[in-house]
Amino acid sequence: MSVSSIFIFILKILGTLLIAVLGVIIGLFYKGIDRKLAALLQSRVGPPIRQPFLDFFKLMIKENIVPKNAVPWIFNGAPVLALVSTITILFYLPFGPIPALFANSGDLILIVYLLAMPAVALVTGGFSSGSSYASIGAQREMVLLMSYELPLVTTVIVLGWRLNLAFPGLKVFSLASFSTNPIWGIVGPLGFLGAILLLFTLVIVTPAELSVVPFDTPEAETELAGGVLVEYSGRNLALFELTNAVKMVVMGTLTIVLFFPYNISPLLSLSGFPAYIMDILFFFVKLFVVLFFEVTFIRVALARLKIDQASSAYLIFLSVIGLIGLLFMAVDYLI
Amino acid sequence: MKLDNYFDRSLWVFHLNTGSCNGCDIEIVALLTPRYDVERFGIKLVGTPRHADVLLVTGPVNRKMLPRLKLIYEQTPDPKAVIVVGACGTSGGVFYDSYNVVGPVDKHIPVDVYVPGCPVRPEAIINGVLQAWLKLERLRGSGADIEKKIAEVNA
Amino acid sequence: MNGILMHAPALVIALPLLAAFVTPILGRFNYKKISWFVSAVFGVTLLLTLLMAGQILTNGTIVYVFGGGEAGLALPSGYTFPIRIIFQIDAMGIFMALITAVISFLAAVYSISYMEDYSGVDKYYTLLLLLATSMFGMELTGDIFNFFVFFEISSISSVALISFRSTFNGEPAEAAIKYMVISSISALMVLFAIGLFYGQYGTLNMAAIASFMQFTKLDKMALILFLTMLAMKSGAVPMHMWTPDAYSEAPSAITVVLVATSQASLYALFRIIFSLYNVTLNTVTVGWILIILGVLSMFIGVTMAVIQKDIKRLMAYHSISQTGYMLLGVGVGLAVLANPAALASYGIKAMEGGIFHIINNALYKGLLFLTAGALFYRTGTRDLNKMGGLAHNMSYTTLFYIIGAAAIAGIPPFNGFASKLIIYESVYQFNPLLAIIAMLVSILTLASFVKIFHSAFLGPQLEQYKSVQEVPKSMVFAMAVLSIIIIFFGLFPNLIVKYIVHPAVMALINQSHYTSTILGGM
Amino acid sequence: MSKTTYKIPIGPIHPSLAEPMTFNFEITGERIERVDLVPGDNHRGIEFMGRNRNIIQIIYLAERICGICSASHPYAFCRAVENAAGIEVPPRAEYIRVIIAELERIQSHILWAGIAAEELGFNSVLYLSWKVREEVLDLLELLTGNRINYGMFMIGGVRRDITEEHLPRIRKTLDYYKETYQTLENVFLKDPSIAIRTKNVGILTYEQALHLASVGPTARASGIKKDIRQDQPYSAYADMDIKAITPDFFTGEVKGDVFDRIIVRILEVAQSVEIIEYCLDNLPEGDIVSEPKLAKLLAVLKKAKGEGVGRHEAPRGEAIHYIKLNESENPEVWRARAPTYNNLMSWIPMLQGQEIADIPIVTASIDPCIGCMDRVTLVESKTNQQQVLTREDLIKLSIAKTRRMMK
Amino acid sequence: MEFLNPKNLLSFLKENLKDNILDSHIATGKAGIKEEEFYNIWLEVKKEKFRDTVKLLMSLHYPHIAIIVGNDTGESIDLTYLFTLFYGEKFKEISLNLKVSLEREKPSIDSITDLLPGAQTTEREIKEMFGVEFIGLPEMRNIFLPEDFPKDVFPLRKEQKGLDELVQQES
Amino acid sequence: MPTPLIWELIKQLIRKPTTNCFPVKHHPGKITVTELINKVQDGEAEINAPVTVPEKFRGKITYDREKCIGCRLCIKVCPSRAIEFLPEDKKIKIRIDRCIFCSQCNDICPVNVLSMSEDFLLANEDRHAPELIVK
Ligand code: SF4
Ligand code: SF4
Ligand code: SF4
Ligand code: SF4
Ligand code: SF4
Ligand code: SF4
Ligand code: SF4
Ligand code: SF4
Repeated sequence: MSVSSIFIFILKILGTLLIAVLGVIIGLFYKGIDRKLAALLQSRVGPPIRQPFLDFFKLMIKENIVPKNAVPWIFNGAPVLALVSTITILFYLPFGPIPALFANSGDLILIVYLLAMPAVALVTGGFSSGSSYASIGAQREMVLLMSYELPLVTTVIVLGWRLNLAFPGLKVFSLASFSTNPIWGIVGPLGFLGAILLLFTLVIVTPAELSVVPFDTPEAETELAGGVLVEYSGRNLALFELTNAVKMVVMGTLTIVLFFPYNISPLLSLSGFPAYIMDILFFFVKLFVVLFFEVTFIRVALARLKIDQASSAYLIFLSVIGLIGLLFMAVDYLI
Repeated sequence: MKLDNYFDRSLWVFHLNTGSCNGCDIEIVALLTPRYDVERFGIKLVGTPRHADVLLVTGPVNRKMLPRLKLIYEQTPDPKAVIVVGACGTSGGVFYDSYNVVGPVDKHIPVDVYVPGCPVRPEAIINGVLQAWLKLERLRGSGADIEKKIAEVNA
Repeated sequence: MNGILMHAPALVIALPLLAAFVTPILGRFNYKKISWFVSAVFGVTLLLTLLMAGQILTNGTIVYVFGGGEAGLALPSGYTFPIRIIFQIDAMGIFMALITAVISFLAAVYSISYMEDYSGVDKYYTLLLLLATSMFGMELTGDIFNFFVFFEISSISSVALISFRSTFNGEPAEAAIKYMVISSISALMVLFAIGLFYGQYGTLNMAAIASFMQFTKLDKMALILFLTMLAMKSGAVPMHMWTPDAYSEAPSAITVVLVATSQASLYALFRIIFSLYNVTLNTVTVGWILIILGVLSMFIGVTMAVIQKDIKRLMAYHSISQTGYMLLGVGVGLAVLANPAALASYGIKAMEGGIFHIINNALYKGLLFLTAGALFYRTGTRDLNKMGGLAHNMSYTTLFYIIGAAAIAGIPPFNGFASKLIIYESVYQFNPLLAIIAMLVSILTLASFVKIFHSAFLGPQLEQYKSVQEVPKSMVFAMAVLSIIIIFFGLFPNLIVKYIVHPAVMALINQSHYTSTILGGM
Repeated sequence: MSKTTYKIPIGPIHPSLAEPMTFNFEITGERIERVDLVPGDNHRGIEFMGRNRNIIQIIYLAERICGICSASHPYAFCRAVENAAGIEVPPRAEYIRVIIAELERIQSHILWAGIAAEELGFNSVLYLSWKVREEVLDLLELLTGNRINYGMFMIGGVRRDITEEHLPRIRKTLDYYKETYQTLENVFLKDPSIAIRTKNVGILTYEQALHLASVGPTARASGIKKDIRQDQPYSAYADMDIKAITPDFFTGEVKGDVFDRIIVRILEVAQSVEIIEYCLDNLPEGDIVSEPKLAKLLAVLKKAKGEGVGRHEAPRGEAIHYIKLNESENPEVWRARAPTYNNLMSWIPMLQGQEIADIPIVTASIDPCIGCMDRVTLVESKTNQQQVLTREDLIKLSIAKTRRMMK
Repeated sequence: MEFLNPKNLLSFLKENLKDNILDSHIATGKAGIKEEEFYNIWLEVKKEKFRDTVKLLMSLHYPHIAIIVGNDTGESIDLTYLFTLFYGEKFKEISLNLKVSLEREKPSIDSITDLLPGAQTTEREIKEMFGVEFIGLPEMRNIFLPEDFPKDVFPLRKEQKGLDELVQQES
Repeated sequence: MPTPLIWELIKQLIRKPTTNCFPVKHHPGKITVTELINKVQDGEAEINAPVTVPEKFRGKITYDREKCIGCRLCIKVCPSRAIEFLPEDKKIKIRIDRCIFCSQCNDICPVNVLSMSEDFLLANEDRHAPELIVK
């Protein structure tokens, strides 16, 4: 290994750490904003924006109880797995003008898989806690996971396919390709419609990924007393909270990369360093707007669905929308 | 592990009814609603004692709920605080002479703050939280109080 | 050393075969030690295979001719069969042989403890050795009739092994009979197809047939026969009905080998399509047939699996479903075989995915069946509803199970993800719907493995399993080795694809290379 | 996924039940196979305590049977005593009683609507409706001196008058509700996500409601036109024409599902506003209590003999009190029945065959007040053996732990 | 629906039950400024004819059972069934309080849960509180008391003095 | 789907929140609550008042010990036995932790020495604290 490659290696490690820390911070920060906005929508003052940080630190000092029926290493391992897999996704995401740390040809697929991991970890943790509420919650989480995965996968693959048709030979499942070739630019009017449908699909999948109302059935407070998380406390709970916060960033960024990868600097005819800064800022603005609609607004304006309703909403309604999107895309390409 | 400043600012609350008339319970729910909105203090109502930092206990403790009260106290991870809301939890209130009431709450679990009232006004509960903050700050400030508390209990 | 290397192909076959005959005799003297002996034999075989693999990957295809015209192969029943054996081992063949060697070695090691309490272990090992021999034979031979012979041996020994536990109850026997019927029919049909070739071309050497291939009506008929029969033996939908029974009733170590056997059949299928027919046939049609078989297998397999209560049956259905991925990958490759641009851009990749999945499947499926065996070993039941809380007592098994389950569900960083990723990435270019289905099946797979995990390992410790302990060391060893390989493959998929899988795929695609080596060598 | 049958106990401490109550469910997948009710968790022995107290003290005990509609039990109790002792109530007091009871109904129905929304995971609506509810609470606090447990009722009348200064304030509140009524109707009856969760859920047919003797909005939502304010009106209700509200007023048909119960309650809010307006317009002059000297009242009651029944249409249905006075300080028999007592059995047909997710909304839909349910006498139960730690152990453990953590 | 006024109702019952009626009177109350009247019928019947009385009521209109009041007078156990009839229209409703007296030793009475399923809760409660046997009551489990409660202790009977000891005075 | 609720929510977003920020908007954070209270006492900081209580609100009892004639009528009607008679000086003692604020004692007192104040912020760490006993 040459000196420069060692240097790059070290740089990557540092970058990894930086992104992990930043991701967590941005996630918690947005969570605070989310809670504040939701409160304002509900005519309340709401918690201070730093509240999620406080909650996190609070949870860290709390006692970490492992219930008697649980298998300790699985019970404790689940939250770590959830967090690690979510943070890993961050390494594959480009943030506005900052390219992804690890770019690979198949990273979009990898992300889809990694997105399922926290849910799986949650299910495992829930099952392993040995409480019947948690078991029912875990079953629901599983059902929900299977339901929303289909529309999610449809969206991702259709977009990749369309991109591939437009630019054969491009590394299509690499997010870099998406961010350099916005989907809106390569399709005709019908494809445009298809892309809107796909965007809609992704937006609706997001609340389930983040298990917020109306798709928080697995954790339903009023039915299952916290569902899968019912036995978790202290540090483990904190890790799950973190996971959720980071996942929020991930989902927001994913939407941006797939659908709104535009930068603002060309518009302002900036270049060089100022452009870079502007783009980063613009990215955050986009992130907040996207998350407002994907998370805050949806969760405030809807009631929780029952698991069968949620499941059929995804498996039937949303998948059909995704497939119609596919159809539009295909027709658009053929004509 | 340390009982630090973050604890006060993110109190998650589990509400336990041990046989109350619902008056206080309603006021606890009212606390969350826009007029009072305790979420601004980071207070959040949670569905399981495992997530809780504070137990809000209402009701005079009847026989059937007693084991549950103790169990829930045990299930709540440390550090934790107990706030008793309402006259009946504080002293038995109007239910003082029932054979089925084994309260008040402090006969069975250690209580940190009492909020008398029947029912308590939501603001009085906020005042109770304030008292709890003060107590926690004092506890952090000097270890002596804890020694005293132990001596009290042992006596 | 050089001599060993030169005769490695023969030794790979001969060693287990010989051991198969020695084992019963040895058993008379020291009953306890045969298991070690057999494991050692498999260990040596594994070494030989590895040596051979090294040689092939550096020097190319080996052609090995067993001495002249009069060699004979003795069947267990005492017959000798006049036969002339040519082994032609290319990258694909050795790829399969490696799988067989690894799996049979680990199966033998696992059996040391697993089969301890059974009577008639000498017979068990004899059969195991024979089965392994036959698999090696199927994979290494260059002669289609030899292939048939080995195919037949594998069927017979499998049947015997499946019914091995039938002293206890009737179900294994029933499964064995089912398997036997299926095998006999397929053997007969394969024989018939071979007859068709022989009648037309007067030779049984595959390379020779390939070079004469006219794709006549008879050839088409032979193709259909091969296709159905081999698909059946590899357990693809809609001819999968024997798999759940056979897999679940056989002792777990054998199930693992059976998975490898069905994969050998799959190999044969690919070999025949690619090496025998190749571009002469309508690759798009046949490719689509494979794809459809694949998608059906994937989907039906997984949906059937989700509702099973018997842990091994559940896993058996997953085998079917996983076979679907291989068919899908290879099918896509085949469908674009005649289109060089598409072949280059994603066809080869799809095939790499499919072929890579073969080895991955053998590994994680093997691991999963071994963990199922471990559970059975300790609890005496395969009913998921009767298990529970076993993670409290069997942490290693739990860990291995998690690795296996994650791998089969295609979760990074395990090997299943590596091959599935390659499949998705290439298949979507052929048709996006296929990729969507493939990913969906993965998620369903995950769901059903979480279900097992929940019902067998998690939850409160059950009263009846309070005293259950971790399984003996030899079983842990076998599972650990598989886990390590799985993780290794998952972490460095590029390495594996480049050095092992890619050559195998190229060997399949380059028909002319195959024929020329052998014909030149004759 | 798996089809095993779970047994899950819900309650006594469970987020969907603010009050303690135990259900045992047998669940297959997500479906409820069997429901078993195990009441008794909130029992405080109220009727027993009543036997050791004088009538005035009992008023406050009755008030604390349940704090949600804390005007209802004192109302029914006072009527029972007046009935038994033959005490006449001045008309002005009768009107004030009705005003308080109807303000109470507005409060209670909006409260319920919020809780129901919360059970659906619809916090925004909880916040919205409870924001709206604060207005009437402020008014009640002004009129009675407390937000809940008003302490307004006295044997023979009421304790506080509604004065001239109060009237504009009351009218302002009524106007506020007339304005916000539309919002409530929009949010509850026209929102698709509420409709999706409540239509065809937890159905109680007319037959079932009749046979199981359901009362209040639960019965009315199933089409039974039963409302004491209409059937056997009392106080100021007798001067009005009150019609029992059934869901067909809104939808044209009666299904008996949860949605119908929402309809009934929302429409009753509007009805209550009308009733209060009538009372204000026709408020008679005069005394507010028949015997202002309490010591004298106590003496009168001590000499009284007889039995009486008092009924009142509480927000949740009919509350009935029976009292038997026998020339002593304490009553010989006091029997109180809350509406939930009768509605309890309606849960079983409602819940059977529903999903777990429906449990909270279905149980909440009868607007249970477990507080009322469990006042029956109960002697020490011997079931509490599983208690492992004594109080002292617990405290020591806890303090030791807290200390460890603060180091 | 045919509405009877209380007088007609009472005479209808008297016709059918004859001297099985031990006591009966109509209590009249006045409501509102208009002082309109409403009625409570108080009726006491012989225990043997109790079930028939309920059937008679049912032949007129499906009665609503509110609750059973139990009273241990020391000599007998009196049950008062609070019924309401003819609800659904203003001032048409009639309250009927039906009293039966049971002997204190082994009190028993026919269950009416088969006729009026809504009576189950209250019958079960009276069963466990007063030890009254309801003949034909389908659900015999306790409703409020725990299952392991001693079978011969009935909390609301007069002799139940033990309760007082459980009461804690100062707290 | 623009449900009616959504418009309502957006209206609320634009308007000022209805929250009454008693006693402070958020936990002070930077300084401790103790310090904050001290500051308030020194007049350096301010506390938001609770929602104002109406006239005749039933808060903590006040007692004019001098004028009490010791007739014990209040004890007779108190539903929660909050009033204790002190036989030595024929006066009473009221325990606020037991009181249910029904005001019945005020109504019956022949000399009107009892009244309800507007004080309702009674939370305390000790229920027998002097603040919770009216003598
Ligand atoms: S203190 Fe009063 S209002 Fe609160 S629960 Fe007890 S009795 Fe009800
Ligand atoms: S039904 Fe409940 S809320 Fe209504 S008066 Fe009775 S106890 Fe109170
Ligand atoms: S089950 Fe009950 S409500 Fe239904 S018909 Fe029978 S008696 Fe009537
Ligand atoms: S029904 Fe009975 S228990 Fe319920 S509140 Fe009324 S009097 Fe109390
Ligand atoms: S329905 Fe009853 S138990 Fe539920 S919150 Fe309302 S008053 Fe409380
Ligand atoms: S206000 Fe009521 S409870 Fe309090 S002391 Fe006076 S009478 Fe007793
Ligand atoms: S009623 Fe008044 S005067 Fe009499 S003891 Fe009580 S406080 Fe004193
Ligand atoms: S006469 Fe009776 S009521 Fe009048 S002041 Fe004396 S004690 Fe009070």
